[in-house]
Parts: sequence; structure tokens; C-alpha cells
Amino acid sequence: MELLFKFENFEGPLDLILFLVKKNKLSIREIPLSLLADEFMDYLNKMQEMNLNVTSEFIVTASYLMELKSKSLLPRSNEDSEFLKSKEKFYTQVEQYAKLKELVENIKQSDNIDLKNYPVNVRIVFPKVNEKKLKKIIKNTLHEIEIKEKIYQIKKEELSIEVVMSKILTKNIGKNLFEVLKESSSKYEFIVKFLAILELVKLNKIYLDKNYRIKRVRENAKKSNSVN
Amino acid sequence: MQKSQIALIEALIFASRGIKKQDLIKLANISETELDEIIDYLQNKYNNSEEHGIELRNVDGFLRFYSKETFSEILSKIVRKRSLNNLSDTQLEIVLLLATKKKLTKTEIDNIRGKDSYIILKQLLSSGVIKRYKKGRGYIYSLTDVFKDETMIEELVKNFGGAEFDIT
Amino acid sequence: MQKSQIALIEALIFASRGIKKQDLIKLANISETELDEIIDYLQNKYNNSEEHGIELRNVDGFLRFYSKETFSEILSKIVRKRSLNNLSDTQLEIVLLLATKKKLTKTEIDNIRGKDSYIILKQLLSSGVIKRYKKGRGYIYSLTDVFKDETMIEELVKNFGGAEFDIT
Repeated sequence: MELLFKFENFEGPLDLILFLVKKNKLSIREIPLSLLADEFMDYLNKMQEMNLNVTSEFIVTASYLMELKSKSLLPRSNEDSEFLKSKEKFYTQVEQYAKLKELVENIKQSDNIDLKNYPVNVRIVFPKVNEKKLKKIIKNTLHEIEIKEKIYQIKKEELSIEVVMSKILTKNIGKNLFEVLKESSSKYEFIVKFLAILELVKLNKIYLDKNYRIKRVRENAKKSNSVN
Repeated sequence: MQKSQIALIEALIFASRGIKKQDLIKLANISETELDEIIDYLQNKYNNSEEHGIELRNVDGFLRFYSKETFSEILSKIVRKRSLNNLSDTQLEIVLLLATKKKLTKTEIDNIRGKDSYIILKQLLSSGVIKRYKKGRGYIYSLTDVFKDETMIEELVKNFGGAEFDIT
Repeated sequence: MQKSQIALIEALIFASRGIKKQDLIKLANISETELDEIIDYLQNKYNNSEEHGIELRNVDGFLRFYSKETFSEILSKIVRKRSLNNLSDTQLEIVLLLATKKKLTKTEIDNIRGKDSYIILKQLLSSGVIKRYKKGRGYIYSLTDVFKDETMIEELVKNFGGAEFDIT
């Protein structure tokens, strides 16, 4: 039963390798590759016999280990720079993963450690385009649209902010915000239009002048304003 | 007004990310008069000084520190804002619903939209735009804090009084 | 040292949730000497005053304001804290990777863990632990600010010497 329980814990091939390393009571670099590869294959077979989930990752690692094993058995394998490189890569990966596992254990046990300084921050106030007057205008506009909606059963159009944004840039420069919004045929279109205008303001493509006319931001003004 | 009390109130307001006066009175164990005095003192110190980049505000009964409006433009450069452009129309529809209504069940969303929202809710969940928690047999959906912070959607909707009307 | 510059640096540090000196120099368009002077000034003002409940610290090169230790007990009553115990071991594995590395692609995460992380990343996304943004064909994953603040995971990892991982 105990064996079965442990098998189920091998979520990935690296978990199995760490288990084998621990079982051998040696460091990964001290265990002969051939032994490690054989033991890995052994466990894999047992897992398959027990109908445990052997994912493709296990198979890939197994064949990689077998390749390393066969190369390690060749004469003068220690002079084969490619073999040494892939061996080192494999060791580093296992050691890294062991470190990560250790950190997980440490953090799990330290969860009740009290940190005494809490990070603080403030809510950021972003540039605004609204004022009381603007709000009022928008409310009225929306009211008009509501009435329109009630009178005519307008079919809802599919709108995207992106499309509306480019429409505004090509068609509505110089126009009054109020007029542009009033052209909406539904509350939904109104919202999308308004979001599109805010987005353009945020992106520094347009701005609203004193009379709520939509104006384009000049390119050179933009450059001197931005960081990076 | 003791220095240590001022410091405590300051720490409480900062760490709480928005706190009511009543809670401050209880936590700091002071009288309302004392608290009012400290709040006045802090607002005077931060809000009226050119040397401070932040200010103490009372918004809807919640005391909280905000960045000063003078710095809005430069701050918008360091805070990652998620663009609403990345959302599809139908995704945006649900996001706007949740921005105005705060919390909705799937049935409520379906009813308002007049069609099933299962797939879109799933997309929004996995991209971190909305979250949900179990209540009874179903789930309650709302926007995630991250999404709200990055898009400022609630402020956008509020900007045109959106919270006041129903999109239904 | 101008008042408006002090205010700007203060606002930037507060809003950024941790910022490097280099970034402050660029954003505020000042020299390193000027910045150092302002940081000294702020630290002296906040850290050494009994009237302030917060202090400016430099943690691993990141400047950020923290509440003072004196108030930890009372603040622990109101600070929103999320326990790491709610995460499974495998979820925690990915969270810790991101806490040390800050930003990773799915391939990088998969390589370190030697297995596919698709399902766990999806779980972490929908519970607001991680976020992602598109870059090229794939996504870059990182922890959300809210999760970092509520668990103080980065501070915890630093306590353990912030184990270093190489990405192969």
C-alpha cells in the first residue's frame, strides 16, 4: 500500500528522479547514470502495470536517460564534450528542481511567521475628463437615447471599441462631444462610444477643449510629453 | 493630540486601503472628537503641502490616501493599464454589466443579455478579468481587483453616471 | 531640492508598489545625486518621526513605503491577508518560481518543473493569483499585485535567501 501511495506522488519525471536520488542516499552527481536510468525504467514499468498515469513527459525523460546511459558506457565518454554538456544540463535541472521543492517546504512551514511591516500604497488618481457639467450633458444625452430606444425597436449592432476609436479619429475631429454621443442609437453604442473617446484621451491621441470639442493631439506635442 | 496616535491613525488608513471613521474609533480606542482632530491635522499636512504627492480624502465615508491630481499624467505611465481594446464585444458587454451591477449570478447575466453566457464567462475567468465564488448552488460573478485597477473601469462608468442607470 | 520634486518622488514611490532608483531618475528627470538627497530627506521625515506610522524602505533595490513595526499587532487585525495554505504544492511551486523570477513564459515554467503546467496556470489565473499578458505568440506570466500584497510572498522568499533558479 505504501508503495502505491508513493507512486501516485510522482506528478512528473523530475519528482521520480528526486525520489530515486533520495532512495540512493547520494547526490545526483554521485549516482552512476546507468543505475539511475535502469531504476527509472523499472519504476516506469511498475507504474504502467499498476495503471498509473504515465504521461508522455515520463517517456521522454526515460529515453533521454537511456541515451545518456548508453553514451556514458562508451569508452572515453568523459572526453565527449557534447555528452558532458547534456549531462551537466540534466544535473542542473534536477538540482534546480530540488531547490524549488525545498523552498516550497520551507515556505509551507513558515506560513505562520509574522512579517511585521506591511506594504502600503495609495489609490492613483488618473487624468479626468469629467466635470459636473460634462456629467449633466452625458446624462441628458443618455436620456434622449433611452427615449429613442423606447420609440424605435433598434436592433443592437455589434460594436467594438477599436472600430469606434478609428471612426472617431477619421470622422469626428472638431465636433462637439455632445453631438457625437447623441448620434448613438442605443445605450450600448453610447457606452462604447464614450469608452472609445476616453481611451483615445488616455492614449494621448485626442483631447477635449473648453467647449468639449474633440481635438487631435499634435505629434510633436506628444513626444515632448512622454517618457522613454 | 499625541504623536503616537497620529502615527497609528496614519498607519491604519494606509494599511486598510480605505477605512470608515467608526472602525478607526474602535481600533485606535479614541473619541470621535479626537479622531476628527487628527484627520484635520493629517489633511492639512498632506493636502495643503506642496511637498507631498499624496492626499487624504474621504470618499463615500471611506478615508483613504490618493495620489494628487497634479501627478496623474506621470503616474499613468508607470501603472500598467490593461486596455479595454483586447476584449471582444460580447466580453465587453458582460464587463460593463459587472462594472455597473458589481455582482451578478450567471442566470441574471443570461437574463439581461437574453442568451447563454457560459463560454464568455469561462473566457473572462481564465484571463483574470472576472472571478466567482460559490453561493448556494450557483456562483456569484464579479470583476477582479486587478482588472478594475488596471482598466479603471469603475471610474470610467462612474464618470458618466453609469452606476445610476440600469443597462437592462 | 524643490518641493514639487519631493512631492513627485513621493507620489511615484507610493503609486508604484516598489520602484527602482533608476526608474525614478528617468521618470522624474533628475540626477542621481538629487534623488539620493530626496530619498534621504523622505527617510528622515518618515522613518525618524514618531508622528508617522509608515516608513520608506529599500528592499532589494526596490523603494517602497511600509507600515512601522510598532503597529504590526493592531494592523494585523485589518490587513487583508491571504494564506498560502490554500494553495496546493504544485500551485505553490509555480507561485514561488514567479516570486523569485518575476516574469516567466509557460515554456520556461514547464522546463523548470519538467512537466506541463497548463492546468495549474489556469487555476491560478482564475483565482487571481497570477496574471498574464500577450507577448509575441505566447504569454508572460507574473503574480498579481493584490496576491503579492496579501501574502507578502516576496518578503517571505527573501527571508529564505531568495533561492536562485537558472532557466535552461
